[in-house]
Amino acid sequence: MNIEINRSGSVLIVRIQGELDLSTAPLFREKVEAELEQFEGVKHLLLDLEETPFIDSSGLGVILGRFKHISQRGGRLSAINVSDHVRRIFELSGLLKIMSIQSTLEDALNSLKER
Amino acid sequence: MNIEINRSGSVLIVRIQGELDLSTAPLFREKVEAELEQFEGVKHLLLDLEETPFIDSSGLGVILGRFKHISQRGGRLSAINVSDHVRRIFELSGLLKIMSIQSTLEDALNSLKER
Amino acid sequence: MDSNYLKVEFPSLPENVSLSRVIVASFAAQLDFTLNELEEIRVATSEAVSNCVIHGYRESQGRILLELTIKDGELEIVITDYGCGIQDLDLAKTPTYSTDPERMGLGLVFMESFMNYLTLESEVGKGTRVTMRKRPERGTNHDGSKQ
Amino acid sequence: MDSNYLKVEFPSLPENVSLSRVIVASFAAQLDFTLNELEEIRVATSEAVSNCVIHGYRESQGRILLELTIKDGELEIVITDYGCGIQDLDLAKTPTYSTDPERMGLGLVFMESFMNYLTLESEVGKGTRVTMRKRPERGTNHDGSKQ
Ligand SMILES: Nc1ncnc2c1ncn2[C@@H]1O[C@H](COP(=O)(O)OP(=O)(O)O)[C@@H](O)[C@H]1O
Ligand SMILES: Nc1ncnc2c1ncn2[C@@H]1O[C@H](COP(=O)(O)OP(=O)(O)O)[C@@H](O)[C@H]1O
Repeated sequence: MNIEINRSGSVLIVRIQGELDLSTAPLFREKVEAELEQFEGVKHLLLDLEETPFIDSSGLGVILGRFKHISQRGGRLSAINVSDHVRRIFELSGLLKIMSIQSTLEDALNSLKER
Repeated sequence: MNIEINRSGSVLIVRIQGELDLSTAPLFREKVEAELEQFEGVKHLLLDLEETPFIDSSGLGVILGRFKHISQRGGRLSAINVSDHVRRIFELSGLLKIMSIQSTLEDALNSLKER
Repeated sequence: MDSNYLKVEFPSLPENVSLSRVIVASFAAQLDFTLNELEEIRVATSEAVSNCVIHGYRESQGRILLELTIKDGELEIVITDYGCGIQDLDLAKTPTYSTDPERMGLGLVFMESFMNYLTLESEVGKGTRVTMRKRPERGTNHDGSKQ
Repeated sequence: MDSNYLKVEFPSLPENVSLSRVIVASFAAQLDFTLNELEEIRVATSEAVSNCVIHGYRESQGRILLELTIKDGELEIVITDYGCGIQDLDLAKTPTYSTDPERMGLGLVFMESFMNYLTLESEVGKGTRVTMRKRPERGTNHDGSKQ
């Protein structure tokens, strides 16, 4: 798995390339935490899951952990390019209550920067 | 694996969809033999390997067996859309001595119907 | 595919979780599962094997057994570790309950929702065994016979 | 990946040949093999497992053991059957020699060309074991150390 990170203002755009599970979750945590520490202006987290075919509860765990971190800064969590299967995992876990799924990068950025 | 068979004059065009190994070789043999029995005007065999990622020696064995059959009728063997890896298997096995690899379906049909 | 089996043993390394998903999905593909059902099987496997690695063996390393069977058109997955075991099975099965504050306590919930059958057996200090079964939805009538 | 192993047992069904390729390739991918090297490993595995099915057990059915190890950056594959065994090992290794007129006698040739190391052990009436090793070309210097 590989993690590609870009910033757009207060939004951290994280593109997960590969499967997010027990063995790859630590890399996600480290990379995202490093960015959050370095850039205090970053509030929101936008996950681009176009190249993420698989997420299990270990993956959900690190996503939730990062959400807890940004919500201390008043940040929110969005995802784009979510496959049907991954959407169902989000749904079942209740993560959809704290995460909004958007259709395009533009929509997601606009909705995150709104408030 | 699936086998798709078409005829063009004296040429039997066999498209192998999937891996050709010990478990799928019997289907290839049956389908091709059935055609050769039904259509005595068929002389040549043209393998379209666009959707054939894998062939091992069990696969080569059934191809060689069909070649022996058509060569009794004066037929020849060609292949198109051969991946680098499958080409190497053909090379190592010596099958290239009896099989010509062509770049396009047209080239292959022309060269087979030439004589 | 009438009947088949696959027995696998590997050490409790995080890298082997994805390997176990590949193995189970390729084996399961010998039955007529839809892509969606295969995804469900992949998640259930991932959760069970991850549990052996994280909870069963924690900081230590041990072996994990993955036993797959196809019988009468049904897939059975048995995943065994020889780790610390579970004190309270009912508590472990409670949704969102986890002994690890970093985790979501959803592993057993996913296994239960994605498979047709689940049992959890455990002995403290001896280890834990999860047994799961799943039958392809399509091609089976409600009495279990092939269409 | 420092070291890892995977032990697999399955019945000698033709369907399990492709399964064994998937398992070996996914395990081997933990080392830095190129796609081309992984293809070579797939062919070698396919040949060895097919031999157990066709020659080792012929019309009968038996179990096949597939043992994979990663150690010091090298992959080892050991494939064992408990079938009829081989009378004459030198003859068996001769290119194009086959006891089956329908086959090409190239299985052992492919295993030898695609892997760095091959041994064949057999006892008539007891079974046959093939041991193969391969090391990724890239990332290893000629003394075997990592670049
Ligand atoms: N193989 C196992 N060995 C020991 N304990 C386990 C095992 N599997 C599950 N458990 C216990 O059951 C609890 C719930 O498991 P689960 O629902 O998968 O959630 P999670 O893995 O997120 O904790 C775990 O926190 C753990 O205490
Ligand atoms: N596992 C095995 N059990 C019994 N005999 C074997 C086994 N593997 C190979 N042999 C013998 O060695 C011969 C050569 O094997 P191989 O080079 O793979 O070619 P092929 O499979 O085409 O015959 C086989 O024909 C068979 O007689």
